[in-house]
Amino acid sequence: MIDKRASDPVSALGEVDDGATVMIGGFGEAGSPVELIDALIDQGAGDLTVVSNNAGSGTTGLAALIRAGQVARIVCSFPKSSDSTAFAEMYRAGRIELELVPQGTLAERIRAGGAGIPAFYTPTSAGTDLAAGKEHRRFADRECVLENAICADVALIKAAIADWHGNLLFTKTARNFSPLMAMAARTTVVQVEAIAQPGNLNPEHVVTPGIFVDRVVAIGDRQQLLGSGTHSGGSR
Amino acid sequence: MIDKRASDPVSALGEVDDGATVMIGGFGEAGSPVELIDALIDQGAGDLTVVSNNAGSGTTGLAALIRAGQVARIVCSFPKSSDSTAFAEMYRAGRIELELVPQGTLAERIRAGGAGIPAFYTPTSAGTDLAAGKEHRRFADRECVLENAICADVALIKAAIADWHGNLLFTKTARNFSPLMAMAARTTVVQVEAIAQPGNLNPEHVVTPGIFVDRVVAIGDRQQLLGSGTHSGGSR
Amino acid sequence: MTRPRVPGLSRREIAERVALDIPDGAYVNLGIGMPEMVAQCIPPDREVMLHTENGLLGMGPPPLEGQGDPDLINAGKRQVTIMPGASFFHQADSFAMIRGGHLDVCVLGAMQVAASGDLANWSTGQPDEVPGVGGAMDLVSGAKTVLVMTSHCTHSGEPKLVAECRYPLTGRAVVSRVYTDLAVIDVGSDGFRIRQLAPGVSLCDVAERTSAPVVDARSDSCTD
Amino acid sequence: MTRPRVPGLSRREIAERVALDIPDGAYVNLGIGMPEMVAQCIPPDREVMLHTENGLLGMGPPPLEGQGDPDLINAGKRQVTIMPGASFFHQADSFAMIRGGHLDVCVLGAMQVAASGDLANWSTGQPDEVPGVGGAMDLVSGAKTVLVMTSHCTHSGEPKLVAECRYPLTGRAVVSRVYTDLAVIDVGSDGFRIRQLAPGVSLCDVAERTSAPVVDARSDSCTD
Repeated sequence: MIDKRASDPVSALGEVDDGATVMIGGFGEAGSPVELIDALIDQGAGDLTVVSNNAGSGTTGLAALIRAGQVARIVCSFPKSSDSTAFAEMYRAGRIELELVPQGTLAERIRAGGAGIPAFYTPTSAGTDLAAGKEHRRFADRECVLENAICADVALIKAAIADWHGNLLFTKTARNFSPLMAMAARTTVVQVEAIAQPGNLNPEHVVTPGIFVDRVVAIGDRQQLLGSGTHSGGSR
Repeated sequence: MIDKRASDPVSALGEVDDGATVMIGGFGEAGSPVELIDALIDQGAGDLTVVSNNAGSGTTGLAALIRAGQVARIVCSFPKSSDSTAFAEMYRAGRIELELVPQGTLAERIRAGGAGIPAFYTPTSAGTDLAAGKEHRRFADRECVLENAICADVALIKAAIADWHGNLLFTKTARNFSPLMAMAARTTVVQVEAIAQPGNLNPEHVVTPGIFVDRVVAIGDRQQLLGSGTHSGGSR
Repeated sequence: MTRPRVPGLSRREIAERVALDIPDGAYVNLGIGMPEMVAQCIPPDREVMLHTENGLLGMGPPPLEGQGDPDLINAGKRQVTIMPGASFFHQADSFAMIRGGHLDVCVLGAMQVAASGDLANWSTGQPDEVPGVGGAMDLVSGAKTVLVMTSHCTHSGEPKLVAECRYPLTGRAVVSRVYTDLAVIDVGSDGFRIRQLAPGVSLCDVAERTSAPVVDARSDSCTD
Repeated sequence: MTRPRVPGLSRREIAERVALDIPDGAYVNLGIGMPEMVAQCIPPDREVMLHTENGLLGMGPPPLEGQGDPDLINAGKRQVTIMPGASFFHQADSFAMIRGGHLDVCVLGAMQVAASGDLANWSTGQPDEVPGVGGAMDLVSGAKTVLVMTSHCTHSGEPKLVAECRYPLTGRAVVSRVYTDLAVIDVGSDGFRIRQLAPGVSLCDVAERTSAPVVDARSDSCTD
């Protein structure tokens, strides 16, 4: 029996050790797994390395996790935010370490982690400060940089709909990094709006196959299951 | 105006130079772009390098292209076939060169070509004859092999449905290599069963975005356009 | 080298024995040929998701006569069906599952297996042979556990379990366990470790048909 | 360094001039800020597909008041809409489009551009600054043509077109052409090549406000 449903965000999250590497999906607030981050704040694990495109906006989610002092290091492409000072204050106080990675390199390093590719060469950032100290090598007369895969202990992501197996559909640009992070973490936890029975998602439309997912939890009013034959996708 | 429709396979194919590298989609006969290969046989370009998972089955398609003497070299994972002798005869006669690549490495090299990644390391084939002469390097105590991207001049692929922009939907396991090859070729030509107007494919379900596609041609009885609002995917 | 045949397990019985070792909820790839038979032998109280590397997770049994779809095939290019919870994906995603360590188990056939866990199953290395590797090298380097299901000896009676593979390797030190008509055997640095014997088969029978040292490693836990 | 202001193009007029150089059928990424304005200036007889690197091809204009969707945003995190023929995809696919050379044009803002085509647009390099790079380095290394749209000088009158960038680089030798309020300028090994001057602006005006040699490269083809 394959049934990855969890009853609530805390049990979905499970154990997270101090010092763990946690990937957090979302681009800005689109696709941000706020309720799972809340569970991580409650759970209290510290000294975390967070891998995420941004470093929090507003006062909830990743901004709150940073404010709670649980994040020692962040790997991201764009930690600036017009509506949150949480990261900036910690950063300027030297209380959080930043690894700044070009957005496409970040995506590709996470994908590589999930795909068993330990490292790859890319032209992005060659000759810039962000490539300082990295191995350079020319391919077809193009200067490239060696980049290593990123893996995580846990990925926290948000999707639109899951089935019991963890097959996922996303909503519009809320998809962003989540399918990649699902692949790259030892344990992938997903918050969704609704959970369907296996067989109710069209196999052609599944974005993240269940093999990459460990636990799913429905948030909010729609915790009831979608019934048989009611759903084949995000906008049928 | 973006309209990538061609009227027939020959005009869809366009010019192919002698010595070109041609990617051909399909796994066995599932997803094989037979009518486009026929057009390539009629067109007559020779000394081709073909990149495809297999080396032809039956008497049509890639087997016929090989039999016609147009293929000088093939890059594939599994050229054996129980129902075609075209490749085997040419190979034993020393008239066709073979680069045998593990299937996953072949897929990843094609994806890398499409994604602007010139090379990557993989554990697959390390220490085997297929890695002979390739650079080896250890990552986290795992022996890996450096593999180069593969790009092509032309990709010939088959999909289920396209729109005028070249957005593509596929059918079941006929998807296989085609989305990757579409990314990795300078010119990507697609044969489909039907062509829809832009706006009639669900943007969440598109597998290959039109940016990767140059020309689409409908084959057979269903060359008429799908009308407005009639289609959101392979199995709506 | 040919020795008298011993009464061993049928192919179906080997498949049943392999299936016993595949846990509920596992994601599994079954190699082309004999390993495919494992699909039919999964105990009914276990749900196992079958992966086929040409782009499908949730593969079901062959279709009923006349109901097949040429666009729905497995890695052996045979028509299959899908199970609830299935998904389709392209080859790079399919091999991301394999290479990325997401498959729990892969069951492969073998031409030769060495006590070190080296596997040879893709080529005889003969110059006139048309070689074909498919996904075998990806599977052995990526799956969490690689099981081999094979006849203990070749048709002509040559041992397939050897001190060192003579055929070109598929992967080095990749096999965990071998299931043959004669025994269930773990690989190890001290030789092949016999975990279980088929009914009517002796340790001596196995040792005689194995061209590397065998170690008796049977214990209460051997039928795990 | 401050000099009297010269009558130049408005931001809207610069955007219109950039849009003139974007061919029908092009796949285009518009950077955050001033370049976003180009979207509204595409001539009506051209169809251009806009890419936003957070995972959408076929981006449309901002939604009508009250009709926005927080899950449908652009790289600047502003709500947008979709056009017919749009598609959604994840970040690795989005940057495969960029890095793989599939985008015809990308239009970026600049802090500094060198005559060599070097671009600096992501950081001042100040130690107390919170740096953020986003997709800028990927875009400059991947797009077939990188255009820069910028005011010719900073607010305080410092030239942005320089002999060598003082700020940390986004990429080396990546920019093809620069559009400012004063001129359309190609980069080249012999200096900045002035292709077109804004009405009422002289070559001398541009040269005075550029801290590297400028070359008069105006010709009949300069309005291409």
